[in-house]
Amino acid sequence: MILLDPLWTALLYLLAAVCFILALKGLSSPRHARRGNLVGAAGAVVAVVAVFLSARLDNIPWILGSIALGTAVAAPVARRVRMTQMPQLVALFNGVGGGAAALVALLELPHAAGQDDAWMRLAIVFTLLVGAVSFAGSGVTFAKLQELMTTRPVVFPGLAAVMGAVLLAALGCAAAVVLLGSYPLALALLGLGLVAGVLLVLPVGGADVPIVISLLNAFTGLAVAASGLVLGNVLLVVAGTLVGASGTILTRAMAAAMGRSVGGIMFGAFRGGSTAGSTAMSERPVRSGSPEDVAVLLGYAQRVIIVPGYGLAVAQGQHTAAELAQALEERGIAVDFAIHPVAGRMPGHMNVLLAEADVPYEALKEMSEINGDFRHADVALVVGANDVVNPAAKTTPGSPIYGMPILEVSDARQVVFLKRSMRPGFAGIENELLYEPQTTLLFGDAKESLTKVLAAVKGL
Amino acid sequence: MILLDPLWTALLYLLAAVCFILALKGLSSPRHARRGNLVGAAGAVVAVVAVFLSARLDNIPWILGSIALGTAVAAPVARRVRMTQMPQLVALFNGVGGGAAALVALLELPHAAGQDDAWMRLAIVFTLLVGAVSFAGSGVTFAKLQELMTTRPVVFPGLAAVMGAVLLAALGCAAAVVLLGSYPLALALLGLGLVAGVLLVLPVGGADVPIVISLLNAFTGLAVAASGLVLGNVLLVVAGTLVGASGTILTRAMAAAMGRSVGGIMFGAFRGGSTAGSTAMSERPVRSGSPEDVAVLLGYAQRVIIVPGYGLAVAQGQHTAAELAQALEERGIAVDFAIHPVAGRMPGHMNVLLAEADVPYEALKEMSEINGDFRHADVALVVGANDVVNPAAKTTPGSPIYGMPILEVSDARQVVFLKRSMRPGFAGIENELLYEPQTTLLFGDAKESLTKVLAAVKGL
Amino acid sequence: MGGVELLTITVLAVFVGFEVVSKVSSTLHTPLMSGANAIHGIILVGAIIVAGQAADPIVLAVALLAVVLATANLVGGFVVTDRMLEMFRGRRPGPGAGAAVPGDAAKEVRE
Amino acid sequence: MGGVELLTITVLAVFVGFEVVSKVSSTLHTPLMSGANAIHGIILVGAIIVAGQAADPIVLAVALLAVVLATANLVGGFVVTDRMLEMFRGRRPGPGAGAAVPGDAAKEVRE
Ligand SMILES: NC(=O)c1ccc[n+]([C@@H]2O[C@H](COP(=O)([O-])OP(=O)(O)OC[C@H]3O[C@@H](n4cnc5c(N)ncnc54)[C@H](OP(=O)(O)O)[C@@H]3O)[C@@H](O)[C@H]2O)c1
Ligand SMILES: NC(=O)c1ccc[n+]([C@@H]2O[C@H](COP(=O)([O-])OP(=O)(O)OC[C@H]3O[C@@H](n4cnc5c(N)ncnc54)[C@H](OP(=O)(O)O)[C@@H]3O)[C@@H](O)[C@H]2O)c1
Repeated sequence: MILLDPLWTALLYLLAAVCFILALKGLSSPRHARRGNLVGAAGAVVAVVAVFLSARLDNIPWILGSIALGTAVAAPVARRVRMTQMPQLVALFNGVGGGAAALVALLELPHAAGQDDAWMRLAIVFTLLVGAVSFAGSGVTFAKLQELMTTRPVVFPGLAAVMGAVLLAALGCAAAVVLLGSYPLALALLGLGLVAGVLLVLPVGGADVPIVISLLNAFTGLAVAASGLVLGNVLLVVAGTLVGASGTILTRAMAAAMGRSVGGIMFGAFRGGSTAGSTAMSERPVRSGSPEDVAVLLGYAQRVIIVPGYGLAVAQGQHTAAELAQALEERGIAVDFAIHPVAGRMPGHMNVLLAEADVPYEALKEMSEINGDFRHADVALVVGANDVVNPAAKTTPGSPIYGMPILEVSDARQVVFLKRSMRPGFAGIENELLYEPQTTLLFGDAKESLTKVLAAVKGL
Repeated sequence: MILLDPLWTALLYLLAAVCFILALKGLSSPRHARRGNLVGAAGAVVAVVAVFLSARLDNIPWILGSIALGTAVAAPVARRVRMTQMPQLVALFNGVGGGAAALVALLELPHAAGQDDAWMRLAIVFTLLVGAVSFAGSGVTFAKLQELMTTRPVVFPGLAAVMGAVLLAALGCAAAVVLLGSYPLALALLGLGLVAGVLLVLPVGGADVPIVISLLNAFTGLAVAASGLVLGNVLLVVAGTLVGASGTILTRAMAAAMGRSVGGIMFGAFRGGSTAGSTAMSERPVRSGSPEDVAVLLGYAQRVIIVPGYGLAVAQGQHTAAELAQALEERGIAVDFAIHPVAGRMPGHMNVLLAEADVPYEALKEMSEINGDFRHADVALVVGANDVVNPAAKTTPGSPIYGMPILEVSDARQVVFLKRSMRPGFAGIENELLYEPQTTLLFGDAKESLTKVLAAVKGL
Repeated sequence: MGGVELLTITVLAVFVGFEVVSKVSSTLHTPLMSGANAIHGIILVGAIIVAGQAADPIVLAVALLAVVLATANLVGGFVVTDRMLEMFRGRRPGPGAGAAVPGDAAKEVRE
Repeated sequence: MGGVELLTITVLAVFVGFEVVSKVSSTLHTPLMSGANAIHGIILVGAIIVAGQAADPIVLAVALLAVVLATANLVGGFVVTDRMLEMFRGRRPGPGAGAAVPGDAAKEVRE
């Protein structure tokens, strides 16, 4: 059934592309962000309707069934996932997108068998390879984040050699496919891409996984753009390019916030470095306190800065943290939340988390904004954060986080840590601040500790 | 001679388009701006070389001669023009660009005579009309700014009716050209466009001329983009669209800075309003001072804010102003320059002017940044500015500048005006601030007055 | 469609992407990541075209797999982004609101 | 070239234009005006094509007029913009510099 002529189809695709641009533009302010996302979704609907109305399609019932299946699987998961598991989910969705792009490219190969279609076959092998890398790589990041496997870097002797061999073979296959259009070799390329994706992500340490997700996101975008070139579809080209650009910017921003280079993160393991430090725990004494001690510190302060971290997300303590802030405010104490750009496991993770607890985003202070204020603060309350306040980033040149800008909590008169143990954070290195004289530790799950402290503050 | 195949030509055009984008991007910081402009110029050279190498062109000697002629005329003028005359020059260049676009469209019409070329003819009539409006309108703005004619709004009874008739006729011609491809009617359309351009700009008051220039700039951009559609030339499309967007943004920004609407400025006269107020001068007493009086005020202040305006540009007093600021700084006085967005005759005019005098741009404070500081200032030294400090913008609802945000100089303890007479500024309305008790006037050319004040300050 | 046009479109899209995304506030970086992720799910359009042209059952099966994967990416991506952004609406009206707006209170105290 | 591609390119160029120009600092609005002005002088390319195809002397004369006008726009625009931007380099090195940097002095005083 063809209801739309090519001109109208192209116009609808253009409309969808504009919707996607507007969706990203909407994210420039929290106020319009949600509407922007809906505009983007509407654009996707327009595009899908356009393709049904414009092309002579067979198998329509099957296709509709598959769409229904995909929706039935993804929508409930997306609606129910816990916010702490968001990175995994994004990795998963990213992977399946890359996989879809690779499959589309594979199936288009027979249509690009002509003598003059070498350029097209080039786009096809690109999509195949990058899509497969993205699929497999995202799968491994998912497994790491979901703790289906170790979060530590997996390195084995000869890894670099194996990776090199795989890449060389892939390059050979790719060249052969471009020149000859061979289908079996395209399948081989797909397989090699999968292996390369796994090998690429295995040696990345847990703390760097979000960067890899963002990078693979950009990869998938590029694969989709290339498949748009294959299909001559402007919408795919524009959408894919937008995602490629956004993934690139995000990856760079994250790496910069961690004081690292993207290359170092991805290929550090191949050069022998590793993102994980030593986990030997020292036996030095620390000062631990009771919830009541902490409540006294907080309740008689004039200025308190709360530093949330990954642990707050794990404990789902954001609502309690907001209530505590509220209780302190009622005592006339000024309370701010200091947000480190890579606290948690995704860029801006803490913003999402605290927004969920209805903390207005104006109350969330960015690192550069608040770092000068710690010296006027009576208490810095560090809830489930570790790496982002670890002074090793400034003092220990060999440390994996060396060079990362940190929140200067040690400037505050008192520092309180809420964490469960002396175990290090995701980067796997010890935090000297825990042993400093001005530091008090309150051991336990963040949410439970916060609840106890809140009760104690109310009882003051 | 065809040395380049269409693919390479297209790639070179794309390169040129990217250069233009980079040229505009460069303007986001003063540091890269000049390099950006050079990149843009390089892009233009690439494009011109590409067209010579790619198309089968006759008359090459004639064309090269014409290019040489255009360069020989424009380059020296551009290199020698005084900065105060910049608006005129931009208007002139804008006009000739619009004229060129209209001529190109006119000559393309015979190539779009086919039955299926109606869309193309639509683009052609658009270019013709808009290009002609831009040409004639820019000519009138040039005449106004160069004071070849009165800067006051020129309105005559029945203006609106004449304009309406012209537009109707133009519409009729345009439709006929699109439908029939008639060449004589296209010439008529060109003529009507010229008339419309003149009629559009005649009733605009002097103070609004820069806005009209910017608007016509956007018009020319659109005409060029449309001619790109006619010629199927991506470069013209992209370049024209960029200019259209930038002209639109600038026009809106200027109108907003003047607290006006673009529609009101362009069509105010047709609705009977006029941008000029009364010029009746009152006979009330003012306090005028000598250069020595002003030097004492300045020399014993702690904080001085200099407010430059159009008069400083006319008097070419920017270097003297910078020297005076320097002399005051040497006495330990804090000096700032407060820049109103529409001071002078072009957006950002004062920035250009003071940059010429090597005042670092960090020392130039934007209106929003400095407005709160006037109340801490001992002296506000208003040099050749008037409308931008006129409280009528806040107090007199009927006034032509009503609603324009102004620099709050009246908050300063003392206000000093350097101007030649009691004549009003470009908007043609009186400034009550001149009669206020805290105001001192020093009559005379801004540069001469500044020189005298500077000498007196040094002698303190 | 000609290669040069597609290249031009790609180049312009790169500029649009970089310009637009570099304006996204870091507060919204997580939704940006998942929103961009959703957008590349539009490969669904390609998957539908391929599936609609499939004659061979194996090809159809592979294409339908691509449709399922792409749909999951597209739908899941937009839903999860919407959920996240819903949290950014700011204060919710209603009874729960008062208890959870430390920011405003903070302002009162400090001013 | 197809109309839809040109339309797509136009739409994307509109986005690029608005995004890029809205980032221009108001300090540089005058150079922006004259720089954008210079860019539309690229109509010169169109004028050259038209002149190169002209057979009739009148057509040629008109086309050459367009070439002259467009060149004036293009060359003059870039030159004048360059002159303006030259002034924004900040402090000039050399003997004159000391006398004209009130900004820096201002900072010393205030700090
Ligand atoms: N956000 C991003 O985009 C991003 C991207 C890439 C990498 N990263 C990395 O992720 C890390 C983020 O730093 P961070 O300071 O937020 O987290 P972190 O350094 O991983 O520290 C989290 C802390 O929370 C504690 N914790 C865990 N579960 C808890 C619970 N239920 N209750 C209380 N405490 C709990 C842990 O200590 P116990 O086990 O003793 O409780 C741990 O010390 C950085 O290394 C960063 O580079 C983030
Ligand atoms: N910048 C833009 O983009 C732009 C755009 C559109 C409109 N405008 C309009 O232009 C006006 C700009 O305001 P403005 O305050 O800068 O200028 P203004 O209101 O036009 O005032 C200029 C003042 O300078 C004095 N003056 C002229 N020549 C002088 C000389 N040689 N020495 C000393 N003083 C001299 C004039 O008074 P005497 O004659 O008594 O000396 C006059 O009062 C506003 O109305 C604005 O809306 C600007």
